[in-house]
Amino acid sequence: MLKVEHLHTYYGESHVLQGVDLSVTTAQCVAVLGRNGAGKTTTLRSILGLTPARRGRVVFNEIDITRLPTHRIVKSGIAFVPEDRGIFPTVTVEEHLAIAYGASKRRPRRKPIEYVFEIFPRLAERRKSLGGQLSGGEQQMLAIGRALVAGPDLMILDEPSEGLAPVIIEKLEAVLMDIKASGTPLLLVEQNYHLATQLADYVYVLSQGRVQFAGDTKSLIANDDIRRMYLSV
Amino acid sequence: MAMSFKGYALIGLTGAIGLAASASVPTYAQEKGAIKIGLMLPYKGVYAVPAESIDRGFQIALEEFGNKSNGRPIEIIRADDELTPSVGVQRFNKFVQSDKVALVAGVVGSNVGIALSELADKNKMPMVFVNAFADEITGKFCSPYIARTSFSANGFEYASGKYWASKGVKTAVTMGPDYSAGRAFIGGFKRGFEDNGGKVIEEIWTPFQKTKDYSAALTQAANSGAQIIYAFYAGAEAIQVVKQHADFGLRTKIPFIGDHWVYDEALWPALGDLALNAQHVATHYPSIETEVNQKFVKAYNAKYKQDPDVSAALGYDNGKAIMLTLEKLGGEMPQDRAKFISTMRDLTFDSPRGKIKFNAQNSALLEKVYVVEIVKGPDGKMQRKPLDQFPGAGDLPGCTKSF
Amino acid sequence: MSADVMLTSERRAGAMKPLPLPASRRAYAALLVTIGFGLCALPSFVSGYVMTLAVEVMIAGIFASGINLLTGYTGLVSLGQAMFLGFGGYGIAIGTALLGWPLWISAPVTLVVVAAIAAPIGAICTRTRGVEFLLITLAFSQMFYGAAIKLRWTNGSDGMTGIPRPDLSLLGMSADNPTVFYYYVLVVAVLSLLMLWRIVTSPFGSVLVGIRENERRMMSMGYAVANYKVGSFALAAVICAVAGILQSQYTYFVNPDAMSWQMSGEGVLMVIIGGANVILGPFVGAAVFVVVKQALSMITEEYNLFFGIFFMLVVAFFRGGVLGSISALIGKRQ
Amino acid sequence: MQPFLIQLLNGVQLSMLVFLLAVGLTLIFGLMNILNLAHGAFFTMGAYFGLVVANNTGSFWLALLVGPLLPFAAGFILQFFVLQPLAQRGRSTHLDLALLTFGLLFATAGAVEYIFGSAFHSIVTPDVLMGRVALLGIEYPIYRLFIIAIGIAIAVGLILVIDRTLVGATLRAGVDNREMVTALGINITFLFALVFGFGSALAGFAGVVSAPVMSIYSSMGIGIVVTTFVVVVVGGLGNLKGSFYASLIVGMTDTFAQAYLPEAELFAIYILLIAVMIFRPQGLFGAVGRVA
Amino acid sequence: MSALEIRNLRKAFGGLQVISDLDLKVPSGQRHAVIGPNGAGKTTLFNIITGWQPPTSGEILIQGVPAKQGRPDLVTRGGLSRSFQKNMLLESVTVLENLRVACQAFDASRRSIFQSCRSFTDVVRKARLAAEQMHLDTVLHRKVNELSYGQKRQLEVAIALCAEPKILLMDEPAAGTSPDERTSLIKLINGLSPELTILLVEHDMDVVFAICDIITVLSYGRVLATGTRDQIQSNPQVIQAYLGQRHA
Repeated sequence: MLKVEHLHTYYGESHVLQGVDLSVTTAQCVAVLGRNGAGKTTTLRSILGLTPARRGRVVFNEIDITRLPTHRIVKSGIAFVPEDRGIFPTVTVEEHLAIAYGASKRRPRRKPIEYVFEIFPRLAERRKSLGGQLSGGEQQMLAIGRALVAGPDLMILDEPSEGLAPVIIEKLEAVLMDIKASGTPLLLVEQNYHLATQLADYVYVLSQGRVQFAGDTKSLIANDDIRRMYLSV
Repeated sequence: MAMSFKGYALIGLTGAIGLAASASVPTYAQEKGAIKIGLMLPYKGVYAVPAESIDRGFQIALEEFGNKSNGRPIEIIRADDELTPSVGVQRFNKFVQSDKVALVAGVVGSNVGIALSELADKNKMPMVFVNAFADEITGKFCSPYIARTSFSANGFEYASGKYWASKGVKTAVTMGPDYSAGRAFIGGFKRGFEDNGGKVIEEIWTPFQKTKDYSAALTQAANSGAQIIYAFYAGAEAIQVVKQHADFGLRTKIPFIGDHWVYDEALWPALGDLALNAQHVATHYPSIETEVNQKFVKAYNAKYKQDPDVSAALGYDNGKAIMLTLEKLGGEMPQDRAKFISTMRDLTFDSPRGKIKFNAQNSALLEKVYVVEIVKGPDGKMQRKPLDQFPGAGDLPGCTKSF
Repeated sequence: MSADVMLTSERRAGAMKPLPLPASRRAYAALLVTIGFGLCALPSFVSGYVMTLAVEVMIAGIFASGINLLTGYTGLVSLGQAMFLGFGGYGIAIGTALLGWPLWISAPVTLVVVAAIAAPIGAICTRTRGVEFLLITLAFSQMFYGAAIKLRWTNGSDGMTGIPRPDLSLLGMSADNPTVFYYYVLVVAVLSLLMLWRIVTSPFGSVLVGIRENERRMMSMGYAVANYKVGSFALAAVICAVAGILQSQYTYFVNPDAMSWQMSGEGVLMVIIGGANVILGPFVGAAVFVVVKQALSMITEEYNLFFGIFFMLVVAFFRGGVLGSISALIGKRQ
Repeated sequence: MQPFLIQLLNGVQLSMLVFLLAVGLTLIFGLMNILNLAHGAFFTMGAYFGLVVANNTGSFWLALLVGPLLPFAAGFILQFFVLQPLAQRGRSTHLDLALLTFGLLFATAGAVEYIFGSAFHSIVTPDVLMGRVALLGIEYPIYRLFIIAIGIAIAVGLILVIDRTLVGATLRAGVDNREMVTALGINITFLFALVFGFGSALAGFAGVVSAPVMSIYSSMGIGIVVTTFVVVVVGGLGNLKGSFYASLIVGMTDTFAQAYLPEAELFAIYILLIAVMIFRPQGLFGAVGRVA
Repeated sequence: MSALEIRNLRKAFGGLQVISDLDLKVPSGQRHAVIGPNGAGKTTLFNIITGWQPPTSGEILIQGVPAKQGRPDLVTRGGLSRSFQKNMLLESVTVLENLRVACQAFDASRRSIFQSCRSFTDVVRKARLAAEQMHLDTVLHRKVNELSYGQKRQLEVAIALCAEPKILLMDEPAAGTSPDERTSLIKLINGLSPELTILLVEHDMDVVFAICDIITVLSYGRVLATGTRDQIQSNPQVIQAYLGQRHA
């Protein structure tokens, strides 16, 4: 359903993505791994049109979305959870969900906001709180909840585990598992190797703006060289 | 950071092109035959209305002479000083250096007048002011190259102060724009008023051309405990302040009294009934029954389909004084241009507002000042009814030069 | 002092490698000299009015150069520089007309006083940056503008007249003569330009450029950035005041309009038209400004309209200004 | 006491007029980080368009309704087709944009003169609002009370909209993190252009409202826009509530200086501004919750 | 005496404790790395050390002298110089000019107004030397915005070196560079005077191991462990917080 072909992206003169290819199919969870500066976040930003690619193509649900403005890309059914979570400090929890719900044309569940409060009871308790008053974990839940109310065909998450306590990460893993199980495909950038390998069916390893490895999760776990070269200590 | 030599080359090139371009601007050859008069008026802004009338009056005067002096055609070159001294200076320079005018006429604002008086003196360019009533123009800033064909503020407003004191008014609060003419007019009133037993309790000055809402000043004035507000405003500022005075319901509490600029004919449409029954001093009104005036009013009416206001009369006098002087000089601007002004000084002529004579500092003196009331005439239109009349007062001293 | 100079010149001869320069350096120098001659000879082949315009251009150019030091070199966009133009004019007027000092005392005293006033103002203003800086400089200039209108001893909004031009009777000339005044302004303009050139190529000037490029980096290099910004502010003020002195001599008077924010805006525009951070940019900008304004006011009463549009186009499409654009064009072709 | 009360009302009335202008300026700055020096131009446009409507229909109310439409369109177009694309190309900083709008301010004054001439115009006060009312022992013009009422109504309305509605939440979100709002599927460029238009319309509305009290003339916007800057900076750039309080402070300072300290009337508000900048560079009402 | 000593440092933004009770000693000449997950407080720590942000409490001694708060310029003058994670260069002037300005900061000539920069040849010579040291002498007259990313990273370090610091703080010098650029950068840094104390923040562990002998792991604003490569790699806490459970 999502196909990325030969993506080349620049920040000014700096050639960050040097021909990235990847694809996500229905009901699949795909993880993009790699070190800092490998181009993972940039790949996501290029897909979403936040940092438009200079060359290459992004096709989503058979529509070429490469040159579309971000809000149109999102409207076509992609929801995004950014690395910094993108919580608005002066907006209440409820309003976060309402804005996202109001912006999406599709209204899949009858009461999506209530549904989010069901999954994250903590958010229901804090529905009147401002974004700036939430803890890191609560912010992450809200960011995911906000993505869910739009009823997306694809969810893109950028390092959802970053900066969270291990306990919260466990909870997060469970939630993401649920979402995956419910049939929404996920595209995930993650530094937490454990979380990524738990969730993902298929893995891409990026380095220097290029895909260095693509394969199912098992084959990555089996491949010590790749892990050593591109992932960690 | 340091500029490259390429940069220099570019600059040089640009400079050279600029120079070549500026050098190729044709310099205006002096047209033989025509006498050029630079007419500088604030055609835009708060004094746009009087400026337009002056221009019209000026034209009527020139037409009376067939737009010719001793056979030489007269050419008017207009410039807008925007009531801003710095702009006036630029326009003056253009008159002198580019248009090569023989003399400069016009100028309403005393602020512009003060700035130009020095310049005219340094450039030895005759300058015949139409308004610029501030006493300093022919006092502190007097020059053998400067004349004023109207009158000084003191010559006019002193009579006003005298009149209101004689009417039993004991106390007044004054309001005026804070610039030379405003201060001069209010000063003239104050001298006349206090010399005759009145007392000015408070003087309120509003920033010239800046104030649009007079509510704060009017409230203060109403609270001063004086019997009347005496004000000098003109054009748009006058409309504004009279209207707001009424808005605040002060007409029954403290009358707002002004002169013929506050209640100018040109402002009647905007003021409506607010102008009715206003009593004020005037140097001219259309129904003065002299032959010269009736002739002027007729000519003006024929051309512009309306009665002339005081500014038109002053513009007419300005043009007429210039034409009479030129006639006397045989249609030639003398080599020593101060002679033009001294010739004008020796003139005496009949004008719609009375006999015009000049004093030693080249300022026209007022023969008389009228007190009039605005009333509804038999045709339902507003008109002026004469009430009283005074001799014009003298100018203030201050000129230290002799010529 | 002289020992220092000798030392440095020795070092220059010894240690410094000659910088690679284009062979045509001499040609450029020759061109500059030609322009110089052209400007000197100008009065002999143009009308008095063109000379008057040239005087206006040079005065505006000095004013814009002061703004350029602050805006183009230090990167601080001010909308209040006209206050220093006014300070220059009022300083000279107060010195000569009120205090009765001769011009040659009034002028330097004015410049010193302007620097002394500008430094604390600069210290306050440079605590802010960007839009806030723009607005606080505007507020300061409006404050002085308002004060000048209200002050009785400077004649309020009427301003002060009788400002003397330099007494050149020793040379047998009168500065009231337009040609003589032209040369006087030319000399001051060239001196100001040389001074500015000295400043921007000096170590101090290179710090200012560094601040424009990246203030944080300059701090972390060890520069007390705040002091340099204040220095730049005060120097710019002095240059603007020089223009103010000339302007008031040119018109023989000064009034509060010299400090209006429109005046500041026009100065900034000249810098943008000519090209910021190029030493001659402001002069080119001033020339374009004065000539276009003059031409427009001859053609139409509504030069505000055309001027506003001109302003917008320049800002939107010619960021480098005239010089910058020409230079970019040539750069592209090479 | 009575004159003091009148001056107080005069101050509030001026404050509310300035507030109508400051709202747009502060919204635009808070959301788009653009210092719109052309804000005064929209004030002028509104007044003149209102004047045309009033002259042709004789209705003040129609003028009040229709007058702001022109500045709305002009503001929308300026943001959507000029400022936004320039900013997006990354070549223009917000200072460049400020200077560009400075040009627009003068172009508008020039255009108005070209079309309407330089005369001063006025819109007649509607009959309902003519006259004065007596309150607390004074008489005060009804129209000026009307201005006060309008200012307060718009302040309350806007604060409610921004605090309580979805649009308001979206705008707050846009200030916090513009990119994220886009990533939620909202066309923020369009939304911001609408807000820009709305702010401009409010300025135009102020132009019509002020017409019966002050004159309509070509450079009317140039003078008042500087006062508006003072309000916006004193209130804290981009702070709506702050600009309401700051309007009151500035309006009062100006009026009371005119009344009781006329020597300082032309620069009292600038001294206020400078004092604020020295002691609280972020404005009196802080940077917390910039739009709300 | 340690080159850099941090005692009891705390930093809170509002209610959020970013750094708590942090102690760190870096002896003269040590090559010391600070690693930790994003949000561990590394950048905040750097900003506090270099005077950009005031600590909530605690003390920082540079060469035994307490650092002055809010004056990054004085910190640099005190002998501690830094490079930035994101390039902070004078973009539209030349490489040489960048370095010259940097060297000039420590020359009396910096306040000179009426003499050309070029006449201070000492400064220019030092700048050229700094350029050679970081292999930038081939691009001296290029404008910075024409340089490759790797060259900019080199310049970033070169500028920091112009202050002739006793302590050099490097914030991810290798971020975004290519493997070749990285190798040469490591070589250059290792070629610096052994007396220079280096404090390095870096994600790339290869770079960390290639340069530093001692590593401090930061997590949630606290020091998790300090030690050599082997000590760190075998520390269970570090493995759990940073390297990942299944991966040591």
